[in-house]
Amino acid sequence: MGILEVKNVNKRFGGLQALGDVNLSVAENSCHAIIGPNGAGKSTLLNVLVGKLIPDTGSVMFDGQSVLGRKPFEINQMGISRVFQTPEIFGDLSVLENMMIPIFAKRDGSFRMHAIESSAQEKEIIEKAEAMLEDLNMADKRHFHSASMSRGDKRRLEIGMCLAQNPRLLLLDEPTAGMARADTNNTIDLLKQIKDERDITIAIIEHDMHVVFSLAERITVLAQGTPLVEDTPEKIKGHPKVREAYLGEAA
Amino acid sequence: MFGLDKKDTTLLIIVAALTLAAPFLLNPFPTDSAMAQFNAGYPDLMQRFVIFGIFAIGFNILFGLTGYLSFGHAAFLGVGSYSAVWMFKLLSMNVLPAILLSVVVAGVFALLIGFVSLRRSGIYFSILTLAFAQMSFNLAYSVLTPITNGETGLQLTLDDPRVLGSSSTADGSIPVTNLFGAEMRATYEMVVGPWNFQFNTGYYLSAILMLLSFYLAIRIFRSPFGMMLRAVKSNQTRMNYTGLNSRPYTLAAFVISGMYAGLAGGLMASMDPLAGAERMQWTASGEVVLMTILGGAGTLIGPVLGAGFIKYFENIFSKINEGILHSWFSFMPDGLEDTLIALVYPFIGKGWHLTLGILFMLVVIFLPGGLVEGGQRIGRLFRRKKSGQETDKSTQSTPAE
Amino acid sequence: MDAIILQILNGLDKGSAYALIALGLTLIFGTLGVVNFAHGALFMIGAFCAVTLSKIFNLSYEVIDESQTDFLGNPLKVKTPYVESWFGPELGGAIIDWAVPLAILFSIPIMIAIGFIMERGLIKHFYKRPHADQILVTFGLAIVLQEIIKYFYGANPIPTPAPEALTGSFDFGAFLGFQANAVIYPYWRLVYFAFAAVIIGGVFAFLQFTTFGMVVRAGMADRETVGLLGINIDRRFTIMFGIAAAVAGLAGVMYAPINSPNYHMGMDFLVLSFVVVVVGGMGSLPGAVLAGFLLGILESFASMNEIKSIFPGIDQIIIYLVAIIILLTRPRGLMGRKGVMED
Amino acid sequence: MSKSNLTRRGLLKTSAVAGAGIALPTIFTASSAAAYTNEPTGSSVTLGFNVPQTGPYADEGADELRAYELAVEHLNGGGDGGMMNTFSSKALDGSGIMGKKVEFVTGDTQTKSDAARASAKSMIEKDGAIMITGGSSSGVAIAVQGLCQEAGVIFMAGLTHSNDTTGKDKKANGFRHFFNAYMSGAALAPVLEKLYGSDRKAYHLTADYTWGWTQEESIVASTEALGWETVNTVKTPLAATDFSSYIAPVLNSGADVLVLNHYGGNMVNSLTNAVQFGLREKQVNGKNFEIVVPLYSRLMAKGAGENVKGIHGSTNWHWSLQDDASKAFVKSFGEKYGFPPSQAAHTVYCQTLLYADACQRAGTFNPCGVAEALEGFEFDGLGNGKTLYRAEDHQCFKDVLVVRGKENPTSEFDLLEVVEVTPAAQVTYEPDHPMFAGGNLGTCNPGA
Repeated sequence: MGILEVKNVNKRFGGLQALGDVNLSVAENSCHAIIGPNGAGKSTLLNVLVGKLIPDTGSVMFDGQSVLGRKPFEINQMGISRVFQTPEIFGDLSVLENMMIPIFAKRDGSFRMHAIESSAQEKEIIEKAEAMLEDLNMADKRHFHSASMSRGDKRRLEIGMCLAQNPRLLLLDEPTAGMARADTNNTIDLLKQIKDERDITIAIIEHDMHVVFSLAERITVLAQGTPLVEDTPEKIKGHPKVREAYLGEAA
Repeated sequence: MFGLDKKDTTLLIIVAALTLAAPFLLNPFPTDSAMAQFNAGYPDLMQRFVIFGIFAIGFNILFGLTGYLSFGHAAFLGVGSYSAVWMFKLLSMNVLPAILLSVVVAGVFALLIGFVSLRRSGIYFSILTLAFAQMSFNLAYSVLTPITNGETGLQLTLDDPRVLGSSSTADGSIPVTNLFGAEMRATYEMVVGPWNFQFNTGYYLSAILMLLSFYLAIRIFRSPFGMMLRAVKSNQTRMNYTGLNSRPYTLAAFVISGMYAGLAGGLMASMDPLAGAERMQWTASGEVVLMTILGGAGTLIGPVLGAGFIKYFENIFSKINEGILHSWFSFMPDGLEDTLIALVYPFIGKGWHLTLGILFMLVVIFLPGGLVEGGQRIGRLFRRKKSGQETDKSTQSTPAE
Repeated sequence: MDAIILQILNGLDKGSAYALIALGLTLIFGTLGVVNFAHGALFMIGAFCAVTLSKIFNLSYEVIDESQTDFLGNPLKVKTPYVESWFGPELGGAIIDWAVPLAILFSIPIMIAIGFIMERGLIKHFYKRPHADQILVTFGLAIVLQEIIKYFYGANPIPTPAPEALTGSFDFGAFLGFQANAVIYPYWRLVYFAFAAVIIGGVFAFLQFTTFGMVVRAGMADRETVGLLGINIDRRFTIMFGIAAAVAGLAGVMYAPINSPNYHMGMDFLVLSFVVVVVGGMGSLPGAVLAGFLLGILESFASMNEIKSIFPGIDQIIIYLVAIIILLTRPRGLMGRKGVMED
Repeated sequence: MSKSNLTRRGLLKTSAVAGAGIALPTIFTASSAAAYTNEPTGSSVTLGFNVPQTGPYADEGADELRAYELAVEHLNGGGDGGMMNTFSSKALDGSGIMGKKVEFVTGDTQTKSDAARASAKSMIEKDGAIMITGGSSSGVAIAVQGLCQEAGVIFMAGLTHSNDTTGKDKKANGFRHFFNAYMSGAALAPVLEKLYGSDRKAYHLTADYTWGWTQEESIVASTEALGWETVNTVKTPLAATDFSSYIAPVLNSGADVLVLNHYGGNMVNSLTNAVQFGLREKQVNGKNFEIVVPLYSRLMAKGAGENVKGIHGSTNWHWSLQDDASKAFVKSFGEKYGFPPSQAAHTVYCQTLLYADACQRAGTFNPCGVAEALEGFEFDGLGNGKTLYRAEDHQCFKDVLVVRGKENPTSEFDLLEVVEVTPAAQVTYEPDHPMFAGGNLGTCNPGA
């Protein structure tokens, strides 16, 4: 029994079968990649997992509880954090403030105000945020205006913001898309480090095989909305069906 | 001090000093000089400055922090005024219960409207708030006349059934608003040489409440709550995927700013016990939007500056008439005098709207951050000069080493 | 029944004005992403184009008539328009009479020029600025335009009648086979409706069938992508602004005989047309037109006595009430696209 | 042109402490030394002219302002003296008021009660105005009247037609020269009967706010007294610009008279729309369909153009009147500005003279003294014939004009012709008439 169980999920958009009978099980503390050609339904699947889309049929269970029908913020509170294809950070805020918000959210739940208390007095929160930035090697950038940072730094910050909440499942949506090689490698290193140091389950949707094969322990190949195969990276590499459907096309 | 950091404390102290010394500062010209026209230090206008300051500070808590642009905030001000006048009519001429009631009623009203309107964002939210406010205005002007006295506005009369206090004074006039006996309209005049300064009880009450509101706004800006509101403005998606529901935050901000508007409305009624329906019209809502943007949305002091700027124009420029122009330029040769007057005339008196429109455009074109940015630029200019001198010194000292 | 037909006609007529203004607003939103609070002022300027042309035609020379006196008891100066003395009273009179329709030709170059100047001189610099700044600057511009008109024409409304031949009413009752005179409707209002339909149709056809229109539609769908194609979209957008200004202006020209123009008529329509645009859905041209007619008709029905007696004051709030209901049930208006103006 | 020096009060105080340079505090409360608010102690007196300078009534405001400037000129002995020469009271002699030169300040009411009060307050608090006058709507008049009562200055109302101004909202410090809705009804009714008979069915369209309601009530009452039937009364929103959906139901309602209880832009549009829908040419119940606009304003009627022709209404005064006073006023106004004055200009000119005269006769600027001099004052020679300022409600009682849109105007000003001058007696009512009941004049307040 995995921490995330997707059973018989179907989703149609008009005439298009976006997801057809998807079954997926992600084991706890593993790194599971979902790959597939463009239009294979990866993003649809991800949106189902985070509550943005509701499937026509099927169930999605996280740690024994259904995620269907819950709002994104409720799903996050269950312990699922999401990293977006384009980094979603609080661009108007400083790096440190970006890091404080998830820590506040974790401590206070959805709504507690402290409307009068100054955020500068929240010693404990600041310490935690600074420690996290230290871990990310971003401590020197704490007062940067976050929107003006490089894409790699934004990604790093976003991942850090997710980690600051100690999620049980981290969902990554093409985390290195549009990044320079050096930034990509940095991100891979960061994710490896996270995988090694924390008890965390990672589900990653990716296009870049280099990233997938450096990180994943198991890989599901999605084609036309349906899982084709699921196996270890080594086996996937040599799988004829995969070569045909995906890698062949890529070559 | 007061739980603020040094910079904010300085700002608060400066604002407090300026506000309390306003009767002096706004009357810089001797009363019989030609420039006296530009004096703004009389009770009614000073009251308006601080009351609209409160309104704009509150509006900025919503718009400046969360980015939600409400086009219906005047409705809360109007509701506040009506509540206060009804309090005067039914309960007592003491302004305290009236102001309290107006804040509470405006808060409740804001809660209802905000709960519905905040289901949408962006311009859809703006139009929803506009629609609610226009409905309130249209109904207050016509169908709800028994409550609002429609076109004329809700006024006190000689036969109000006041529970605490009398319907009319001994000499047959309507009692005046007061705070435990201190009449709001009481004015102490101080004549120093050619100057005449007016100190009005109502102004000081409003000023103190404005300072409290300003202080509260600083606290909110600097609080975790304020940070959450800025996060809402910055990125709602990330907000949701960080386990935060943005609705309670935006609703809280909406209600707080609605209560600020209610406070402003209650104070307006306390200074002058009349509540007119046009206080709720979209133009009035638009005015506070303009004040905030003009001063600098999202800054602490900007809205207050914007409010002062617009009210100054409305009250001072509209009163300059041709006769005054003649008295200003009378020292010139006749031909030149007439030409100058012909040139200036379209911009003053009945043309004050034109001047205001041009100024809106100039400010927003050249000072994208509003008046506050203008101030910052001037500040930077001075600082650059200073730091320039310092660099000079250091370059001079280098060769000596 | 005839009462309902009449109100539908009234609704279509009001809707025509709403739809034309909303159409122009949406063109500007959709192509340029600019909130144009000066759009009502453009409508007003259009109406004043009609006023101006009729004033030009009425430019007169004065002849002193000793037999009559003016209000001070001096001999009366009788005015004769130059147009009449040049072309004779017959033709001259007809020219004056047809001033409003002629103003259509007069207004198009003026409105397009105003549109170009506005876009190049002002709006261009505000594409990347926040919507709040756009609102402030265009609102300032609206006040300035309004005050300029007020300076020259005064604050009172100025009568600008339709041509004599079009002032009567059309008997719909007889036409539809009801009792005669049961449903009569003024010719000019029918003309206005037909005119609006032609303009709306023209704009749609232009966007649908010309290359220019195709590029603009692509630009409305995704500004960045079209930019990448290397098409000079900015110049096309300038032209689009000119067209939007012309549509607003024409709506104003033809509106002049319905209600005498005054300098603040633009502001009266501004708020309403924003509501129309949003109800239709931001960035949707068909939505704007649909919402314009829908709200026009609903407003007309709400002013019927039968309905007012059930809901007192309903005609005061109907537009806003409908806007609230539609926005709450359809998050992006009737035909809005996702992601337009939601930040 | 008056070169007004605004802040006399400061000047005088200054001279009192000249050279000393020390503070001399005075507290403005009931116990203060001054006898009344803004007591003029120098060589001049300041009046506050509070008129709409922006917004839809700006043109009326501008005309009022012209008349005020003319009045001030005449009071100070300039010009040809205008109606001062024809005024029955000869107290004024062209040397200002009680020897003090008249100066003035102006403000913008924006036709909003809030803005009007703000601007009136500014004139009282900052400029030391002893009297406030002007305005172009009843809402503003009532709001400013209330303020003047509280502040302790006299308010001389400008254009305000609602019964409430001297009815339920009357104030001891407020005075109205203009006529009111009741008088419109009383004056119009006999003329309407003569023209259209006593068997008529009327349909009312009424602006949905206080003034509209009082006018509707008045006209309904006076026409029903003739035997007319009221088919329907429909309220129209103030913000309405297109009245087509209100006019359309009139067509088949069985009514044969349409009464438009609208003013300003509303009136222009509703009348234009009514004519567009062919109501003028319609035959109902075998009679010609008629339209009545109970309150006419020439400035506004101009906006409706051809549509006013042959339409009846009432007005306070019209420049074509041939009495000496009217002729004198038209002459001095027309020579100064090049066009004839409007009724708004006339009423505010009269108000200014009446105030000045009352001060002169009372020998004081004290509002209580002035009010006493105005109460029950009978005069003539201001263009409306014999007039009484009634003590009970501070309303002027004078002849009312019934006018009609002129068929063949000779100039752009020649829009209306006087059909009948209804004598004052016919429009007079008891102070406790139900339409005016519920108010209380209170006592005069000298402030200070």
